[in-house]
Formats: sequence, structure tokens, C-alpha cells
Amino acid sequence: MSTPPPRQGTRPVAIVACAQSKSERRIEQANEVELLMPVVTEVYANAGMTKDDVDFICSGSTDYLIGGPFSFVTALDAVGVWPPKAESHVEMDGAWALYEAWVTLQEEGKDVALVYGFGKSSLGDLSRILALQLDPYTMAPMWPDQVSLAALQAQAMIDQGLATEEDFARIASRARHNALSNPNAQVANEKTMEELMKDDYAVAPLRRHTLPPLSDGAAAIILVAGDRAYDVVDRPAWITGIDHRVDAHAFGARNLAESRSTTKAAENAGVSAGPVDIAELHAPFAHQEILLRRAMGLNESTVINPSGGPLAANPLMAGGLIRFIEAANRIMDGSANRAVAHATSGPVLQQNLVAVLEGAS
Amino acid sequence: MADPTEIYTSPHVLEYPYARSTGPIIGAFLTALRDGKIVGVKGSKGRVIVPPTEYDPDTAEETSGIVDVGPGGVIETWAWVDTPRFDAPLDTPFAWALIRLDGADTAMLHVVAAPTSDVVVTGTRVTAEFRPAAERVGSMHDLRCFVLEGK
Amino acid sequence: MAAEETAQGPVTMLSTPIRLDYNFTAGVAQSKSLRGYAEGRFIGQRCPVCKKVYVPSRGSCPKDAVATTEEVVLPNTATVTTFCVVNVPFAGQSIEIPYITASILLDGADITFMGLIQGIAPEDVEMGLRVEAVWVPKEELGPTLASVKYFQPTGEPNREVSTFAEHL
Amino acid sequence: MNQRCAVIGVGQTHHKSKREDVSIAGLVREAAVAALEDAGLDFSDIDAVVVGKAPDMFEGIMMPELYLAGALGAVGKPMFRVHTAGSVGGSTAIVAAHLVANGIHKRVLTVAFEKQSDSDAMWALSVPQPFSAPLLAGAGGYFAPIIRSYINKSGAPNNVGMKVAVKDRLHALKNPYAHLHLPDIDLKMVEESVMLWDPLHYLESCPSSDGAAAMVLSSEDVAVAQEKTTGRPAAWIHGMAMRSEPTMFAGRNLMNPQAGRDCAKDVFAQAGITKPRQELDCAEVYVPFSWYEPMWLENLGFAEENEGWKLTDSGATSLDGGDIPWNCSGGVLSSNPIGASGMLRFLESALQVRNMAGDHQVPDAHKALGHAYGGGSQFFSMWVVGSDKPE
Repeated sequence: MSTPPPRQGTRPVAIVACAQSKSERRIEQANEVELLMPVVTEVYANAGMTKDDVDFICSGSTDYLIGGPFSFVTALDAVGVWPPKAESHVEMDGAWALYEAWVTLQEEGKDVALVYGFGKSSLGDLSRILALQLDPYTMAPMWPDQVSLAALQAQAMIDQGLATEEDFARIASRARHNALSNPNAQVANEKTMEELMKDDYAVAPLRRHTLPPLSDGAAAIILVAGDRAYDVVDRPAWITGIDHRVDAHAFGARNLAESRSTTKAAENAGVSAGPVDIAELHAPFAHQEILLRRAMGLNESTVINPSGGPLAANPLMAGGLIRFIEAANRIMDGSANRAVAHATSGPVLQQNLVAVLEGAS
Repeated sequence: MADPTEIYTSPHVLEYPYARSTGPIIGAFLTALRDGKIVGVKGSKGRVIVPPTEYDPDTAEETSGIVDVGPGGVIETWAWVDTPRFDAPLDTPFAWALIRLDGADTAMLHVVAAPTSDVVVTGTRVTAEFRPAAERVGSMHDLRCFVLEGK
Repeated sequence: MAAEETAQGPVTMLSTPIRLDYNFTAGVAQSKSLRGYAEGRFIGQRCPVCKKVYVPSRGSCPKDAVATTEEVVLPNTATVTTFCVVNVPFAGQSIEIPYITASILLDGADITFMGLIQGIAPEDVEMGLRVEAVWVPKEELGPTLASVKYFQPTGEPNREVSTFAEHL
Repeated sequence: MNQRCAVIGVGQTHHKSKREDVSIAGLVREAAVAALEDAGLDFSDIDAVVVGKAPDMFEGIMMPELYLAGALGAVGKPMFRVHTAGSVGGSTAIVAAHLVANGIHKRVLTVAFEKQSDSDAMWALSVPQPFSAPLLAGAGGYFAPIIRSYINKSGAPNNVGMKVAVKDRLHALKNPYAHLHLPDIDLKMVEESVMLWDPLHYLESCPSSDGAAAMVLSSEDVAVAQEKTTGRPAAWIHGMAMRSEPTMFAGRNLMNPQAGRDCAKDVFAQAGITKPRQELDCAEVYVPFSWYEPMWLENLGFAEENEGWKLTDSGATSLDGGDIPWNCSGGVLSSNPIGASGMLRFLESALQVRNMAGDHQVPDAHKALGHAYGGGSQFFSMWVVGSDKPE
């Protein structure tokens, strides 16, 4: 096996096992621990490992989804950090927890990491919760909701001639179609662009179908450094490039129709260094797929969001990590050789992470 | 006996009256709003940032020099809300908009009141409509909304 | 805000009240414990691996990371392993200070939880004090730990600290 | 660690109960700008920014680092947000240091903060959760019973905690950034303060502060270059580690948690330390309630089990003649911007080995421990820094 060399760091790191819950609008029968535990159990089983094999654990979640401090602390009860483990938590999507784990595995002697992310959007009013991400002096007091902010971005794209409402509907149509073959998806059906265009506006110019569903869900990944990855799986999904960047928060000070942070992260991750078979883009709103695709320079030969993407299932704090899972699964099963996984955080794509996953040649 | 399969759920309210110190720059902005004006601050290379921040968001350099902007400006992009949420600034249909005020180099998020959606388009000129002086306290809500210029 | 209206100096403070409404769900395991409270009894769960009894249980053994499925009904009697006297006022507090919160080890349980102690003067409480749960009247029982009004001394002799040292 | 990593700049705010003169951005910039100046660098020199703070409910801003991206010069760069409860300031420093030590970046700015006066920490930590009894009474209500267990087990005299409270406040008088400056502090004053969470007096508890801390971490080549440019020495990281254990499980040792012992063992092994009391010159350890000094003396291996209080009692941990001064800065008992409190411990340990701690400098300090813990004494982060490069 010829492990593809990584662009960042010195030690190749691969995704070797994944697990995710089925996304649902409301998972009432499970609290966070019960949501997470089967997923963690499954990822260990998929890797043929136990908690004792893991050198580092990192998770992504946010307290505001549950409305109480330290939600990540109780979630640890699902993971079994005993004997005590090297463990950390980011108040970010699980994709950034993966980034931290990837950094940690650069060190010799740290070979296996568990990464997970979880979130239940069903407990509160997500639009109101997310308004608390905005500048606390000049924006949050007006409680702008995430759909309206996304609509500002979509309109900027339309004004700049980058997309039309029909383009948005075409993306939603394809996402729902792709989701039919994804058992974890929440929104899956066959609807043509023309049918979807009959939808009402949620906030113009965004019609209902351009919005992501509200989802509860959890996801977990096992990362392994070096050749040990081949002990777990025949075709590990090697992370050959990974980078993340942030844009200015004051989105009145930037062009909303572009994503400089994505462009820079994609350049550093080496997206354009070879053909991209598939890309899993964390574009919660349909228009953001067009924006991200342009920002990364992906051409027509790349299949976008074969899982259906966030338009089919979008558990906050796990949505980005699920993009890694969907991309890695397609490397591991041999259906793709080179894939892109992307995650976003913050209002209107403020922060973006891009990774290139490759199978060994 | 209680239903042996019932999953208990409960309302939970998280509520606190946060009080934020503004510092001098945001303080100057809120003071101006209370006085029925809008101000920005000069950032790197002299560009005028509205709402003002202590730093230029692109360079992190310290800003200095409060300048008057508006009250007129141009819609840079918009989003039409037919059914306002309970927490929206206006309870009748309106548009969220990024508005570049006259004299500013960045756009500010606020709302535009208009009779119908078709009159709100990118490039439309709007002007600030303040609440009556007695109701203004030094917050974004002192600026009730923007309205179409000359209407 | 009133101060700002009267004194027209520069604005230095911004009031931003925040209210978020949630619909919290207890999940399967916690609902079992909560159902016990609604019935006026403690229901714990046993870990299939280490056999320890957790009450209240959140559905897993935090040490072994396995689901705890076997239910165990526990008695009202317990030992105070340790405690403190709370004498600090704070926003949202609903009990009159001073009050005693104790780590309560139910007989037959392997972990403690926080409970309120009454029926004894604060200066007389000691580690090892034997207590029993006093439930709210039957018609007020509900799926909440608040169904336990408080714990009060049983009058039994205190337990030696060495007999429960592993729970400290 | 694949490569050497050094602290080349530190900055902190003046910590106060209410920093009403600044916004949150203003507060964090105060620390960040000071750290950059110390390092002889500018925001534009920085490769990545790592931010840490405790629960977002303290300020009522979800993921406030997003709003702070511009204020911290992170636009166009990687920005990262860590949250590991009270240990977060320490964990944040370690996450930032890993970026350098593992060869990803050369210059990383790390910042931790809390502006608790925007709300009320007691409220935020005691938000009644559905289905539970409303008994929570802040962190003190959680830790006081554990302290009682320790006093019972160790046979320590009741006034040891008060001695820690006095000692750390005396230290704070030598630290211009400390929140509490109590020139008349003595045992009597502590004893006469309100018994908030019996056995803890008011003055045996940490204050609630607004404040921020920042550090610039760099690779060896940058550190050597900046030492020449600024004339100020770097502090070299000799070891760093994190450990976690569950909040509660049957048989958990709450007084002397295994995760703390394991973390100390790991970090000391990396730094080649076998006798911490002898081989370290000082330590900045997260002691939010007085009795956690003797408890952590045992947990970290400075004393045998049940003997920690004897070190405190004998004055061994005092800057005034002690052989292993703890918390020369005044510690968490004197300044507690929660999210930054852990980073302040790491930062102060670096200041000591750079010989830049001013009036609270331990003479000729070469090696120091920075320590933070959080949650229900379940999350630990530690580093050892030295004035010489590690082998």
C-alpha cells in the first residue's frame, strides 16, 4: 500500500471507522447520553476496538442547544473515560473536534482518537438560539433569525448574477433524491425543480425547500495514525489536507456572496491538486452549496453531497462531522478515490473547514 | 400507577437580564442613536465602519475618530419577511437589510418597513426613522426602522 | 434604562434581556427514575458490567459506558456521607438560607446524590448521619426529584465514616 | 511534542469584579495586545488564534469567539474555541501549544476570558434544570462537602484553609493585576467573614472577576529570534497533559481524583521530574477554594496522602520563605475570571521562569508548574515550563 502523503503535519492520519444516528426532527426517547451511547458503541465495534484502545478523545457540542451549562460533561457518561483519558472538548461542530484530534495524532505514540459531535435542535427555538451568535451589542438585540440572514446572502448571490431561485430548487431536488439512498436522512423524496418552485417563501428569496430540516443527531469517528490504520480497514480514508479559516463577523463588512475563508482553507487543503470525485459540503441552505462550490473551485465532474447533505439531515454540532463520515465512507468502500469534506460554523458561513480525503493507490 | 413507558418532558426557561458595558466606541454609537443620529468609526486606511467597533475587523488595528453617517443609505441586500417572528423588530411584513449608510464603507444590519415586497430591491435608497426622543435609551431599537427615501 | 433617560450622559451600559424557552426531555432511563418519584419511591439501575447501582441513573454506567437496564427499587433510608451548610443568597434561589445540602447514599446504592436535610440543627449534623426521605403529600408527587421534600434523621446511630469511605 | 514550543509573550488585564470601562472585545484585546507587545509581534504575524472560555451563558453569547474574530486578528486565519469547564484556560493553552509542538503553526495567539459582570456566575452555574431539586448553590455548594470529607479524612486542623486564604491574598498584594487587594488580611479577618458554605468562609472562596489572559506561543526558531529582538527570555514547555474522568461513578475518589494523579504523573514524566517539591521552583495551581491547596498538594505528588495540609501549615507554600511557593500571583482565590483562570495559572508559571513576575517573583525560578482543573474535579490540564530548553 502506498499511503498518500499529507500536506499538513508529518504523520498520515486516516478515518477508519464511522457511526451516526438517524437524524430525526425530535428524538424524545433519548437524552444526550442515550443519543450518543449507541453511536459510540457502534463506532468502536466498526473499528474492532474498545475504549481502552483510544489515546485521545475530542468532542464538539454547545450548551445553548440544551439550555444549561456543561452539556458536554454529562455526555461523557456515554463514552467511558475510565481509566482517565486525555480528552478535550470544543464548543464547535464535531468537525473541529476532528481537527484537534488530527493535530494530537501528529505526535508519535498517540495513535488512536475518538471524535464525536452531537446536538438536539428540537429542544429549543433554534433560530432564536442562533441569534445569540451575533454581535451582542448591535445585532443580537434585534434577534435576527438564521433563515433571514441566509436569505440576505442568497439575495446577494442573485444580485451578483451567481445564481437563481431555480438553481436553489434544483439543488434541493437533487439533495432529496440522493437522500433516498441514505438511511440516516430525514428529508428524502422525489420532487422536481418545477414542483419545488411552487413552495411558499420562508423568507424571500428562500423558499421552504431551500432550508435545512431541524434535526437531532449524533456522529462519531475513529482516527488512526500511520500504518496501524490498515489493521482496522483495508482502505482507510487518509486525511491528506486539512485547514480551517474564519471570516469577519461583521457581515456587512464582507461580500456575502463569496467565502474567502473557504477559498483559503481549500487552497491549503490542496483541493485543486487532483480530481475530486465527491464533495460533502456543509451547506445548510441550498444557495450555500453554489457559493461553496465556487469558493473551492469544484468543477462539474465532482458529485456534490451524494448523501443528500445538510438539506436532508442537519443535526447542529454533528452536521460537519457527518460530512467527514459520508466522504470517508465513499473512500473506504472504494466508490471514490479523492473526496472533499467541508464543515461550517457561525452565521452565514463565517467559519469554514475543508479537508481532502484519499484512498491509498 | 404512572404510565410505565411515558417519556417525561418539561418546559425549561433560560432567562437573564444581561447588562453589558459598552466601552467607548460602541458607547458613542449607542449615545448617538439615543440622540437620533448614526455614527461610525474610522478603521484602517480611513475606511468608515458602521456600526463602529474598537478594531478594524480585517486588520485588527485600533480604530479612532467617530464620524457622522447617514441618515440616508442604500440597500445592499435584503430578505423579505412576510410573517414576522414573535421576536422580530416589526410586527408587520418587513425586510431585513444590509444598509450602507451615506459616508460609510461597511453595511449595517437593520430592518426596512415597506408596504409591499416589490419596492424593496438592492440599490434602493432608504432613510432612518427613529423612535420619539423620549423612548430612546441607547440601543439598536432607538432606530425603529429604515423607510424608503422620499416616501 | 430609567437612569439613562434621566441622566443624558454618554451611554456606557446596554441592557440585553435574554429569554430562551426549551422543552427538555428526560429520555428513557431518567424517565424510569422520575416515574419512581411520581410513585414516591427511588428506582435505580444496575450496571451489567460492574454491578454497581446508580440512582438517579442517566441510562449508562459512566465508567463502563454501557446501558444500565436492570431496575432496582431502593429504600427510603440513607446515610449522609458528607454535607455543607449553604448560607449564600443568589438569583433564582428558592430555599430559605441557611440550609443543609448533603451527599445522600441510599441503602443499596453505590453513588450519592445531593439532598436537603431538615429536622436537625445544622450544628448537630455529622458525616454518617442516618436519614430517611420525606416525600411531599401523595397528591403533590410528580416526576421530579423535588418530590422528595427533604431527608430527616431516623434516630439510628451514625455510621462510621470508614464504612462508606469509598463513597467520598 | 515533536518540536520545542515556547511562551514568548504574555498579557493579562487588570482583573476586577466589573470592568465597566470596556466591551468584551475591548477586554480580550487588552490581554492580546499586551501579549503581542511582550512577544515583539503584531496581529499580522500570528498564524492561528485559539480561544477558551467557560460556559457561554456567563455572557449570553453563543460561541463568542465568532464575534471576536476581528477583535483578535483572526480574520483569514484558523480560529479555534475550547471549552472544558473550569480547566478551559489550561486546556486552551495546551491546544494552542500542540499546534506549534506538532508542527502545524509557528506563532499562535491564545486567549481566554470571562466577563462575568455581564450576568452573574452564581446564577449561570445554578440554573435550575427540569426534574431536579433546586439545591444547587454554585461551585461552593458542590465543593464544600468534598472539603469536609478531606478534613475528616486527613485530620487537618480546621484553620489550614484559612491559612491558604491569607497566604494567597498576601501574595496578591504583590501582583498589580490581581482582583483582590486586601492589605489587612489575616486569619481573624477570614474567620470573621461569613460562613457561606460551611466549612467554607466567604474569604476562603474565589471572587467573581472580569478578566482576560493571552499568550503567544512559538516554535524554537521564532522564540530564539524574538528573544534577541525584545531582550526578553522565552519560557520553554517541558511537558503538557490533559486528563478527564466521569463526573460521578461508584467508588470515585472525589478528594484525590485519579485523573489529576495521572495527569501529574504524565506531565512530570515528560519533564523528567521525579520529586516535584524539590525539582520545581514554584507552582501556579487552580485553588478556587482554600482547602484545594492541601488536597492538590497530595493529588499532584508534592505530599503524601493526608499530609498536604502539613506543607501549608508549615508555610512551605508561601512566597515568604517557603521552599515550594504555590500561587505567588495570588491565585484563583485573588482573581477569578473563570474562563481565564486556568490560563492565568499557565501564564504566571511562564512569567516566573522568565524571571518577569515583578514583586511576586520567586528568586531564580527555573522550573514551574501551571495547573487547572474543572467540572466536578474531573478535567485536568497541566504544563511544566522552564527557563532552559528541554532536552
